[in-house]
Amino acid sequence: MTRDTTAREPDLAVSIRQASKHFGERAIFERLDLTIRRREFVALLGASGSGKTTLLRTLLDLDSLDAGEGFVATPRAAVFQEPRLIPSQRVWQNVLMGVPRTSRARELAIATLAEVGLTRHVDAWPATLSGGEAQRVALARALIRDPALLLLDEPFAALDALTRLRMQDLVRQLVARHGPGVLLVTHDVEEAVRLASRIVVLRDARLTLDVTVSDAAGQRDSSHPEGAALRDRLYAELGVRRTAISPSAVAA
Amino acid sequence: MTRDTTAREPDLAVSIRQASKHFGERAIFERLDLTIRRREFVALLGASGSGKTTLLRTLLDLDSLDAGEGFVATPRAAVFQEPRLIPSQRVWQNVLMGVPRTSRARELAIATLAEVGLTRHVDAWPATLSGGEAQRVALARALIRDPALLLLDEPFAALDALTRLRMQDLVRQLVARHGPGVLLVTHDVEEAVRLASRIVVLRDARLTLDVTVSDAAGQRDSSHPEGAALRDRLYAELGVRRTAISPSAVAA
Amino acid sequence: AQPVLRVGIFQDVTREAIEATDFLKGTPYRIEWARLNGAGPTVQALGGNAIDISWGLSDTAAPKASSEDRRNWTAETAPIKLIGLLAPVDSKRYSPMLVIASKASGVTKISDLRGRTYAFNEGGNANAVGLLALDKAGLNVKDVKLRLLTYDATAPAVVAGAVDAAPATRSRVADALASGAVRELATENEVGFPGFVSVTARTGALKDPQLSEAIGDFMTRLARYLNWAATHDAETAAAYAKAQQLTPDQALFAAKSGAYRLVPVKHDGAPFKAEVEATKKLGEIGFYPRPVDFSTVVDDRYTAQIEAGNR
Amino acid sequence: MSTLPTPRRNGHANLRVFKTRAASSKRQVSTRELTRLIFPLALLLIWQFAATAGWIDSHVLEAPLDVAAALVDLARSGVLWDSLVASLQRAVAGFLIGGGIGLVLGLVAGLSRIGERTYDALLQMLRMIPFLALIPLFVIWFGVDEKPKILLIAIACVFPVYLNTFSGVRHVDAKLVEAAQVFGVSRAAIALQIVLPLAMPSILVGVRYAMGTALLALVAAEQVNATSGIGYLALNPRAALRTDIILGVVLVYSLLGLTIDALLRAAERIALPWRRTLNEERRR
Amino acid sequence: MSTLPTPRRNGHANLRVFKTRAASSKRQVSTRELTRLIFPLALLLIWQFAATAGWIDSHVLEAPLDVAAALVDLARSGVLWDSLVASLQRAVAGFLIGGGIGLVLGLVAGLSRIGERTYDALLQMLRMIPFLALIPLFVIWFGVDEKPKILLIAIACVFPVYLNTFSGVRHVDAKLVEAAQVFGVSRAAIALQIVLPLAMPSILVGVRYAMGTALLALVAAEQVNATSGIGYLALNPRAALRTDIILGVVLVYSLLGLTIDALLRAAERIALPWRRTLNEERRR
Ligand SMILES: Nc1ncnc2c1ncn2[C@@H]1O[C@H](COP(=O)(O)OP(=O)(O)OP(=O)(O)O)[C@@H](O)[C@H]1O
Ligand SMILES: Nc1ncnc2c1ncn2[C@@H]1O[C@H](COP(=O)(O)OP(=O)(O)OP(=O)(O)O)[C@@H](O)[C@H]1O
Ligand SMILES: [Mg+2]
Ligand SMILES: [Mg+2]
Repeated sequence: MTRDTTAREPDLAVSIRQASKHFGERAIFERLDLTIRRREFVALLGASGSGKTTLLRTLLDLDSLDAGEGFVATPRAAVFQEPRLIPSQRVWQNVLMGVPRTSRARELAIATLAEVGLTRHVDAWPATLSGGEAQRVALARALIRDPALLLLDEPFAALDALTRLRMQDLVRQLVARHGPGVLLVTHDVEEAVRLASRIVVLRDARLTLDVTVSDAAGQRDSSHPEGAALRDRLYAELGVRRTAISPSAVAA
Repeated sequence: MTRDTTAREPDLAVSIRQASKHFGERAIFERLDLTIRRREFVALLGASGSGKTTLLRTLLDLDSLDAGEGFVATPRAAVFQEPRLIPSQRVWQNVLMGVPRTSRARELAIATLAEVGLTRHVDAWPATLSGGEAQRVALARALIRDPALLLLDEPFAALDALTRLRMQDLVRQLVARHGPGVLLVTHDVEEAVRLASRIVVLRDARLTLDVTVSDAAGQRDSSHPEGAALRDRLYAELGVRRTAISPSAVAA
Repeated sequence: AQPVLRVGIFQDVTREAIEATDFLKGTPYRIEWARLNGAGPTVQALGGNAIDISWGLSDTAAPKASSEDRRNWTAETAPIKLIGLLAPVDSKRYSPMLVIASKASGVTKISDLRGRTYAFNEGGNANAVGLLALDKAGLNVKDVKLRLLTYDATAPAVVAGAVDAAPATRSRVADALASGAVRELATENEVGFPGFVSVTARTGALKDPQLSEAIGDFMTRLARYLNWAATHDAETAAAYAKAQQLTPDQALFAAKSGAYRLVPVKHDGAPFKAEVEATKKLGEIGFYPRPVDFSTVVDDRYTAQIEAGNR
Repeated sequence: MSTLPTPRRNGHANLRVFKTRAASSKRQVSTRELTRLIFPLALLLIWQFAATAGWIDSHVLEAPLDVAAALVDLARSGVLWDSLVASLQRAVAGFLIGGGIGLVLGLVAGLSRIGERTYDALLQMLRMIPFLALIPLFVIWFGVDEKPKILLIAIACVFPVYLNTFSGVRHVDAKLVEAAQVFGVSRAAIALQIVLPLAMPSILVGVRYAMGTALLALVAAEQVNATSGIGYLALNPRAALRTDIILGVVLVYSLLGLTIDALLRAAERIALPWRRTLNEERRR
Repeated sequence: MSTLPTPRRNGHANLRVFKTRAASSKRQVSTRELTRLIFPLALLLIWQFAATAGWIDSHVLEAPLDVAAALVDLARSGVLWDSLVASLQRAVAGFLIGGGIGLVLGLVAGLSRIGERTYDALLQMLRMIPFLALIPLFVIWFGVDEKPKILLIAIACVFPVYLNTFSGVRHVDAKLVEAAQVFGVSRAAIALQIVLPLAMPSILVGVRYAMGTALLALVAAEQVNATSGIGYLALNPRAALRTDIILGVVLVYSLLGLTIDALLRAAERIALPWRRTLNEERRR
């Protein structure tokens, strides 16, 4: 466990093997293997309560494994399932959490907040924000830095369609710019297909599906047969039967 | 404001007129009129931060209006945007909040929790629940009673596709059984079209759109021209251009 | 450097009154005053080397501490010693301590106290007087309902009728006596209490030649001052009026009842004999848990200095 | 949390409206603050009335006006003022030392289990030691100057601040601390910028209590070699005879209590600005 | 919140693994609890060693063994035991009365602004009154029996519980209370079933402090007509120069402090079961 894999594989963002985690009697995941490279954008799907958040927590060093070995790259950035803003700090200070307070820091925060559409709330207290606004602050907090690994736990759940598209774009830009490994938890199959370069499904304590998605194969296009097949496979894995081919691809 | 409209219109769940609410300089809604009858299922759409939650809070008597008049039916039930579970009470006790503790009460709670798929977590502490599980407990808490007005603030946001469909069904059943007036805040246009009998959009402090949706007109069907038109109109109102006709209608 | 003599007192007025005169002017040592609230802290301050002498400590404090220690002190091991006694100038009219009863109790003499409530604060002279009074009337603590109270609370308790009788300081109950709310049962002299307070020194200070000399000088000056003060009530009363916000009448009364003379503790003197007598008695009636030899807590080296001051 | 509105019974409920903005203006709020004093003042009036009417024996309880007169006498002679100054100096010094130690110890023990294991038990033992019983030891150890007095007050102040800080820190939402850890905030910054502000409500209770304790400890401290001070006044042997002076000192202490309360309310508004916004919002 | 792990520097970090389940078993936890006592015991050893080596003058500070011997003497004569029983009865009675009043007043004032406006200012005034100065008044008002003693202790206990309850209630998450209101939970049920448990961490700090205060107030209370009791022992004039007895009493108080601490830790585990689960989870 302590052998230094870093030197040999500097390109890895996450590498865990045979990882197990239990709560009481219940296994959340069992002998799970997962490798995420830099620049790889992995979407993690799974039913409510299947253990997605728990997996992210272990990667963030907030929970420990019961068995297994592995390592994760640092620095990491994360958007938690809840906003987790510090109520005693104003919005812009929250965005700068852990960022050195140089003279330009506040400007940078304001610029990032502008990108997520919160210019108006730069100096607000977190408690006065709406649900979606708080989530966007949490997103800005992750976007403002240059992580080796980016963990996103349903970061767009509280956003309307338009805002959601904008935020997805921002994440895409960040990934393009800095090339971290990304693990995105989402419930939206379309979102996963649109953003990810690889999709995994967590079910019954294992990764039951692990597919790569490529632009070339037409998989992102719901009207393309490859795309439809991918969607069918994912929905099937999640237990849903699609009554109609239904790409809800929308753009601003 | 104090004249008793109840006697005359027992069928009304919500009736507000010329209602205004400001935070500081900013108007959240201005001279807003809204009437919801019993059995009416109103979906409320709107961008993040547009004031949907604030509107619900006034209907719940948690915020007061700056101007306007109106009344709401009681008893009310609500699913808040956050789960708001009491951490010091077990899941089943949370579900029974405000319900008389008869001998059958716990059974009833367990049955309702079974419906939302949480049999396993009946005796758990809220803090150990996953995001989606907590949201379902909050839903169970609203479903267990017989309200005259049901207010739902993005109740399905943290749920995967399958669970979401099941929960939508549960809400539909409750509405069919007890016939309360319903106000559902959602970001999912498809969800609104599928569930609601009427859709309103809150934008720039006003209800800029207020359309009735009927099964007969084929509006719920995305492949029907009426349905497509309705969706286009809603997306347009929300600022989104659909690149493809995209009904994501799925069923279990 | 000038030696420093640390003097413990009980009331600020003591210091203010003497400093208003010239008796302490030009001492070849510096005096530091320490006001200590009660016999306990004073004994501790002496024992703990926080002060060198105490002016006004009750004469029973040192023997009491000796008898309460694990073993009785000997002349060699005693950490504190009496070096002079303070005798009331007019113990007839201003006897400092007396036994009082509340009017409502109907008690008119000590022997009436059988079965009644009787209070004092434990350990001090009030305790000693209280026991001697009972003994004089042929009673002991088992014959009364004993109520141990703080010094502050004792007099109010009698005045308010919460207890039937108690030893008390005259100045504290003067008003109540005058108004008839309480009545006097006996004075301390009547029950066989010598009624002295003391100047007590830390043995360590006595062994220090420089300090010992300073103490000797202080004793002379103290004796002189006390003699002067006994005949100059008005001046002392002024100090009382200032320090304790008393009316002129009250202040004069306090000055008169606070008038003492300093007398030596030499072994052949009457005061010493009275003390030995009382100490024996107090040992018998249980005030001291063990019999104490009074001479072990006495140092009479300042007899000459005191007598010089009294001339 | 503001007052709970009465729950409504079945049927309909009218919506609440606040007609004018002026209703929540600054002046309004401070007038409302003053209503706090109505009840104490009413009690004082009743007491005075009962005394004047002769229902209370003045030996048992002096009338407020007599007490005030005694206070005025004390004030006029300069004693009261000198006492207040002397005492407040001691109290402030002791409070700053003790409160500071309590804060640091509480913060460290709250944040790290090692800190807790090292000295929490010791402090739980020490805090029980009655400081009255310590006076003799302090006289023996530290003499009779200012040192033992300030030390006594400081010791008395350590524990309320420590206990409340420790508990406040321990009950800070762990999720927020986790987030900060993930974003690489240093331990010191987490402690000072996140945990400390969030534990502030609890800490301020400790501070509030400690300020009171500091003044109470004065009474004990000023038994030893003090020639002025309100603690000295309170137990002045002379005062024991005069219930009006005792009650006067009690009154002085009460007024100091009100002052501390006002100070702490102000401190709360300043130290918890994010709560202020919310409460004002909600109060409307 | 548990100990913060050291933040990692740039690069990679290995994942933490807990190999065996046994590591978090019950026994392990209670052994760990005992580590709390290591530091106090070490101090005791050092003190004894310094005393034996003659570095400390026994007049200034007696050696622990001598203190223990004095305690054993007291215990053998039965004085210690009688004192403990007498005192604990008073302390418990006073604590229950005072703590109960503090809890109710704090709850009501925390929940309703009317309650706060009515008596908060009064309590803030009253809590400052030095109870030592009250002794003569209490004797006049309530005589010299048990009543004034228990009352004095009760008064001392009201305020820590009140302040902490009030603050705890005020800082309960308003969102939860809102939810309960919406679902028509009665005011009483909100107060007792929701607010009270959630304010419990803060209340328990008050209780913890009040238990200490009850024992401290004994020292003052037992100056009035007590012939036994640890408060009486603490200031017993006989002990004037017997630092071993003074320290012995101090030691008794310390041990009571440890007992209270253990009690409160148990109470916390029982009263806050939902936190227990989380903490144990997190500690692994
Ligand atoms: N501390 C805990 N103690 C016991 N069980 C826990 C604890 N934390 C989580 N669980 C359980 O583990 C399971 C997985 O939780 P997790 O939060 O990882 O789910 P998830 O996949 O993120 O679900 P969701 O999509 O609803 O957020 C849940 O059933 C949850 O109840
Ligand atoms: N107490 C407050 N003080 C000041 N501004 C507030 C307060 N509460 C809400 N707001 C602001 O009012 C606006 C509307 O908030 P609201 O929560 O109603 O939005 P929403 O429509 O529910 O948004 P979302 O979809 O993101 O939940 C937001 O911009 C928010 O910042
Ligand atoms: Mg989750
Ligand atoms: Mg909202």
